[in-house]
Amino acid sequence: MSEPIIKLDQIEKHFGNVIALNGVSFDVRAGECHCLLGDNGAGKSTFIKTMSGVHRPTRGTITFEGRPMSFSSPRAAMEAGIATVFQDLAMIPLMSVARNFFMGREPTRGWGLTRRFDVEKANAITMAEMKKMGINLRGPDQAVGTLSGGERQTVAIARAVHFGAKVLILDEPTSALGVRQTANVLATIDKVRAQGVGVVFISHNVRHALAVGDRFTVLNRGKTLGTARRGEITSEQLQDLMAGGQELAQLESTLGGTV
Amino acid sequence: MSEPIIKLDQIEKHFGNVIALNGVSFDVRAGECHCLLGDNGAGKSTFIKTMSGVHRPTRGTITFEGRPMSFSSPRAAMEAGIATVFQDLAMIPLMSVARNFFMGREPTRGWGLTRRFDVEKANAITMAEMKKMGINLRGPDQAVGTLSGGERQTVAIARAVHFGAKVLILDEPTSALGVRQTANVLATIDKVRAQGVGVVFISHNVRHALAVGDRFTVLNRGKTLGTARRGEITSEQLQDLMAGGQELAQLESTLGGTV
Amino acid sequence: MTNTTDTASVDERIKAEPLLARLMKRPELGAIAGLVLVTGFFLATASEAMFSLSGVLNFLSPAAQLGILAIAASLLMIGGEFDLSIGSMVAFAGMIFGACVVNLGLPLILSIPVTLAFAALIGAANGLIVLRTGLPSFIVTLAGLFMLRGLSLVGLKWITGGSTQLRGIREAVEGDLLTPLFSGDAFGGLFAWLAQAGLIESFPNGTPKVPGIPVEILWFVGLALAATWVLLRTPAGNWIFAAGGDATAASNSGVPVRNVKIALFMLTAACAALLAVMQVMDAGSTDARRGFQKEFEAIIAAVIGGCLLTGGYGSAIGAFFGSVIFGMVVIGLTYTSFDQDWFQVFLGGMLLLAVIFNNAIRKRVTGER
Amino acid sequence: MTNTTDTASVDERIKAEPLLARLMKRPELGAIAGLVLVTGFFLATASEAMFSLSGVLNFLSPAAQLGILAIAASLLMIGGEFDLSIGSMVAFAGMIFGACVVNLGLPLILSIPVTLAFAALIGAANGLIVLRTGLPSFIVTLAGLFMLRGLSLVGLKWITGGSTQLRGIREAVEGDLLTPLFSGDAFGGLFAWLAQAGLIESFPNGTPKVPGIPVEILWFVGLALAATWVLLRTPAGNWIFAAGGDATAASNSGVPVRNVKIALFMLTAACAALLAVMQVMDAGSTDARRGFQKEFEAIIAAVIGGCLLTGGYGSAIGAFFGSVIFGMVVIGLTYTSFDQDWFQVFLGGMLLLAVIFNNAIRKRVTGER
Amino acid sequence: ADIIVVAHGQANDPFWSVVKNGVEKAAKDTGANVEFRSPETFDMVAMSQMIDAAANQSPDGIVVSIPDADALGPSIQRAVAAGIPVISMNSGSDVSKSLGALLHVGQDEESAGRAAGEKLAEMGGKKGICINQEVGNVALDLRCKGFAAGFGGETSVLPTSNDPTEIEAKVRAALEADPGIDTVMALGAGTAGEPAVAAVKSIGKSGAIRVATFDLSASFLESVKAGDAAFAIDQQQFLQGYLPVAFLSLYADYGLMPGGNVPSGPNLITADKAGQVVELSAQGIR
Ligand SMILES: Nc1ncnc2c1ncn2[C@@H]1O[C@H](COP(=O)(O)OP(=O)(O)OP(=O)(O)O)[C@@H](O)[C@H]1O
Ligand SMILES: Nc1ncnc2c1ncn2[C@@H]1O[C@H](COP(=O)(O)OP(=O)(O)OP(=O)(O)O)[C@@H](O)[C@H]1O
Ligand SMILES: [Mg+2]
Ligand SMILES: [Mg+2]
Repeated sequence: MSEPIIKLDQIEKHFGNVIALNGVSFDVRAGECHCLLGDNGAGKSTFIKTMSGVHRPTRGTITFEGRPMSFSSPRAAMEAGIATVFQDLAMIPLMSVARNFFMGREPTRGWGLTRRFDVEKANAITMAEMKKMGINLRGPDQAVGTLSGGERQTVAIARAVHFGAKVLILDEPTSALGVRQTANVLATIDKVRAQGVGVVFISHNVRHALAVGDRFTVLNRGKTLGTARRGEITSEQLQDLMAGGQELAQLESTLGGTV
Repeated sequence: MSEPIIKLDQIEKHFGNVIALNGVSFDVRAGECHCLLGDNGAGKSTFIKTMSGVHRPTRGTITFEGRPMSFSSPRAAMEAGIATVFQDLAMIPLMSVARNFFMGREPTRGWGLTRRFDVEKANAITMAEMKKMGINLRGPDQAVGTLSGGERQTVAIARAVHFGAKVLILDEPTSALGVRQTANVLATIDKVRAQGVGVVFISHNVRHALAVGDRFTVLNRGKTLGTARRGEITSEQLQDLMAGGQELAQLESTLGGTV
Repeated sequence: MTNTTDTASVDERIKAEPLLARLMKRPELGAIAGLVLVTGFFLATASEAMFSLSGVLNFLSPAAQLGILAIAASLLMIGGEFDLSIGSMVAFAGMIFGACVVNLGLPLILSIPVTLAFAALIGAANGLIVLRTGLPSFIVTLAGLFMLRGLSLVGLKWITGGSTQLRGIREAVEGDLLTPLFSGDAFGGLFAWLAQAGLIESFPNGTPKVPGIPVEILWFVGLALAATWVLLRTPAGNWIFAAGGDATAASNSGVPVRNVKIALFMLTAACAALLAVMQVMDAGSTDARRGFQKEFEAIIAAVIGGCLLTGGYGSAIGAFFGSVIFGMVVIGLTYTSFDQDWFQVFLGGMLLLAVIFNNAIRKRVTGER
Repeated sequence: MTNTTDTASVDERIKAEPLLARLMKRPELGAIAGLVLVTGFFLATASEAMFSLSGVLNFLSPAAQLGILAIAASLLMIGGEFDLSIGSMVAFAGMIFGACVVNLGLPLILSIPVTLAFAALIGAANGLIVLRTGLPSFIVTLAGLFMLRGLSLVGLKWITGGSTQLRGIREAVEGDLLTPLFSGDAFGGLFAWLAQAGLIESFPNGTPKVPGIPVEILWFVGLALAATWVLLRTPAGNWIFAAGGDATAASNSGVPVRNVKIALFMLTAACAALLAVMQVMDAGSTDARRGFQKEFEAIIAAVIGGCLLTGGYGSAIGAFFGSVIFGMVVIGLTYTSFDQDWFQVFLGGMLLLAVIFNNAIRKRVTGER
Repeated sequence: ADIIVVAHGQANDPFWSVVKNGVEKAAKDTGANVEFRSPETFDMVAMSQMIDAAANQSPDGIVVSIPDADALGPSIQRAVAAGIPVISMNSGSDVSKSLGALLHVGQDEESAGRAAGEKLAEMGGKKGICINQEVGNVALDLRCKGFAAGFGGETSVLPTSNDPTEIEAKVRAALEADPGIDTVMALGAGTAGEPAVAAVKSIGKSGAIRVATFDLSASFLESVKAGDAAFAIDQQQFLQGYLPVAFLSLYADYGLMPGGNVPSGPNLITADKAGQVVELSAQGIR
């Protein structure tokens, strides 16, 4: 198999006296979708934040395209080709959808003093990308703060996909999405993977993970429980691992395998 | 069947020139779980916000326990016995978990001038309720802003369940939850329903809805598409309705019925 | 429910945390490092008269007066609002109070409640306008700043028949039973005894150099304790934090945000009036410039003490220490031999140092980055 | 992908919205209603000299001087920070500039860049301290307020050998090629011609009553246009909004938040220095109290113009209108027959009315609740 | 006649409120229509704009104070050029003529300071402080400068805010830090003079430390009477408000104008004179 685009080794992250990550190793290869799974509070979001330059790891090394790398800011990670959908979406509520979409990477027109933000282009692209995901926006200048939860999440995903170059990180991207939008996002992951992008996908939904994942890494209480390839593991085994290896039998019986 | 606890009739809600709800009727009876389903942006959150006193409807009537009612504030709705988990959770990031848990309904001790916030009791209850939901908090004084997404959502749910008196409204409560926590929340819904509480449950996950729902109302673009009872409708029909009645066949074929 | 093993008591994901770190994390105690720094500085540079009993009371007294405003302002700031009109309110309430005792000849038991009530009413009006219109409190109370200042001038001229100073208050309140509560020094007997016993300095004639503790210091300490109790140990305190942290979320969770905010505006105005009463009784007169820019200093003290301008975070004890730091720096330079032209440079520098020091120490101790 | 029917073009969930409502929703135009109100008020009450050509220029000139600060302050506020040191910076930069032209005898082509660079440097230092320590900019620039004011005093005394006023600047810059760009009136020839043709009023001796348009008004308008262009039509503008709206989210999305904020601090300080240059050249002198409380007025003007103190929202055009409203109210009273004693009451009342009116009109027109 | 007064002090400053009372009295006595204007803070730029605004209304006369001739000069000259008679008052006696003003009513700050300093030195002062509640205000700086020159002995400036509580604490601090100080010069009676007297009293040195102030306030005069303070310097600012308005109104009606400047002070008020001034001061006339 190909070399990993990004590889993280024995990452630790402490917040004051809280140990959020206690030695996690992980890598993504071009053209694969690597799922990161685990219980609430396992440290998934913290981990991908160190991957995308938000946190600096307390200990551990990051290798990007074979070279050791320490991203000084999310912008640096982005310029290296890592696009991320954060769990909190990283949107500015008071700004319009189009301005949020292109925040930090505005398309421009003209040269020198007349170089300007190409608003028409930004608006057109935003509307088109949103429609691809199954959301018909009323207009590109609606404030993000007045969007519904799912609409907002879709903006964040469409933005990351639009700019995603080498690695696309999605932290629970489908949590607030409707049926149709979820299907679109999963299809999109499938598509960008085929184009050679490495995808990191975090989800609590075993079915979503199994639908698109090539490898599955499970975190538990800040540590890796292990990595499995597609086909090596069943849905039930994965579910047990995600719940921290605890018994779900009792619940499953009352609710009839619905989870 | 019993009389509805709360009944909303032909609710309309406009934001400036945006029509978010265009005539929605809905009711909840004691001891039932009524699911509210629909595409992103259909107006579900806006609707339950009018139910819990956050928005005032532009048009339409609300009847609570047989009497016409217009809640002047969320506090008024709460005092009438409506507890809500909002999609944005309504938490204060800088405040501790226990303080958020009891925000607005603090337990007190002592009388007169020595009447005070019973911090020990608040802490103990918070830890216990969180553990019931499957989250072991490090401590009750951790700031909510530093919790993981799922931990935070669990606080909001545990709080609403703890105070839920007659109606419990849950706006996509399981979106950020892990496998185990989701199972706990569904089991909790089952339990409070058995105690005679009316539950309004919003979800994009057809399986979760079918697992606990007694009735299913589907919203689309600000209007009701119709209400069905449990057993009257199949999972596939419901899924089609939720996606706004659009064809999912194409997607389903590529992704193998994963949604 | 599921039977999770109880790992909460011994969580492997928590490092042991020393007591010092736990203490420094509290917003209440963040400002102590700055206080220590400033005290150390003056111990090293100032004439020793500064830290004699009378010297300490001398800088604590303006600090206390500022602190009475700053504590109220800090509660309001935690609740997410500003009140820029408190400085003008000092002048305005002073005028009302003066008119009550001098012109109407009312006893203190009536004059003081009338003054406080008047102020609270104006505070409530500020709050109502802010909540009704949804305008930022900055601009609404700024209008109050101008209007109350102007009304004090007009009112004083009207009352006195042309002067901007109203006098004769000391004579009017002399002998009133309540006077010792609001002016002069407390524990006079104790201090006289101590002086006789030679435990504190006294003048050649045997009266103690320090006749007692100025009452404003007692009010200041009392207010700080009460405000801290309310903030940390009552439901109202929880509501204040919530209202300031995120008004929408708080209101959605059932906090009566409007009432909380209006009550805070009333409290702030009433504290300004309380200060006015004390100042006027102490000085025996009031004029249209009293309290000039005090709103600003109160906010400074609250911010030094760790309040966030964005609301939802801070403490009354912080404002207490902030006031003491500010008072000490303002008065302290006079005790040193530095050229007084440098006063403002020094003031700015010391404030910045104190706050940076607070911050650095807290980060170092708690391991935040 | 799915084939959704294209309903975006005719969405049944959108009501038709009149042009007026669309316009009033823009933060740029929110302050117009207040301007109309204030203008109407003065048309009704003030001497008609106020709205003669010379009267209008007379109140526009202070408004322009304030506006140069307010526009920069509004950008900084949108970017989520404050600068309380700009008022003191006016005095400090004035001193630097005065020393350059009078004491060092430098020509304007050197003095002005030196002054601006000095100011920008201090601005950058402010920004760096804020970002490094994570302290609120309020407290950091407050320290700057005191320190720069104090340094101006010390510096002026040192330069002049004991006075707090530096004089002789008009003589020093007379004849410099750049002088007309920063002081005096523009379009003098045009106005002389208009006066001769009898189109505008002139003095008995034939010179026009209005010798031209004060250059600060041109700078003010130019700056407002440039700032609006930057905010609305460049990537940098988008970054400013993002940095102020939520610094973490912006930084996570790839906005270089630190650089944006430091640039804004530098811009604000440089604008203060620009104002200082113009004031000093106009007045021919500078003293240690120049620009006193201007930081405060600049923030007021920006807030009247619709900027939020919490950052992320506002406009430069709003600050433009805010400055005009503020300038008009302050000077306007001179043209009415109200007693000066009532000035502050009037000022506060007018500001409040203007802002409430803005707000009410916007809500009414856009149908917000 | 329409007359506009533009002054650099604020209406709520006790000193300037007396000037304003003088203006109002003159308006009443002469029947002139007078308006009093001043900027919000000591701000020369704003003041020059107010003079322009006044000139725009083409009144029958303008009264100005001139604390900074460079900054205000052009505006005054513009008004004079427009044919408006101008009288200066309070400050600016040296430049008044050259800017085209008809005459000046007032006291020279520096020489008043010198007079006070000389008097205090004569009373036995050796080491003094000058309390400046508005450092950078040129008029106040000049008073301290004059005081230093006249006093001869060792002097220093104590900068303060204009909050009486803070001034009291600072004066007390200064006196405790340096017991050698025997003279306190305050630049305003209500703001600084009264707290200085209180500070001296609180350290038990009433009488031993001489306190003097510029301008008057009733409470300070009572201290003078009681012997707790040395004297107050009265520049009779009521006249600075009254006379220019009266002159201009006569000038407008009959073309009458005195031939030279009118010195309104300084006038030292010591214990023997204090009694009779107290009442007038309480009414805002002195
Ligand atoms: N800034 C912080 N300070 C202290 N603790 C933190 C901080 N950020 C995260 N944590 C803690 O670290 C742990 C891991 O959090 P993280 O957000 O990575 O979990 P997660 O795996 O993404 O969970 P979820 O599935 O619920 O989103 C949590 O227990 C959380 O409380
Ligand atoms: N304050 C507002 N101003 C303008 N439009 C709004 C406002 N709030 C909501 N909307 C619009 O109303 C519609 C309904 O929003 P709502 O949040 O109720 O959707 P929802 O059904 O909860 O969607 P989701 O499943 O994504 O949470 C959305 O299209 C949204 O853009
Ligand atoms: Mg997470
Ligand atoms: Mg929703």
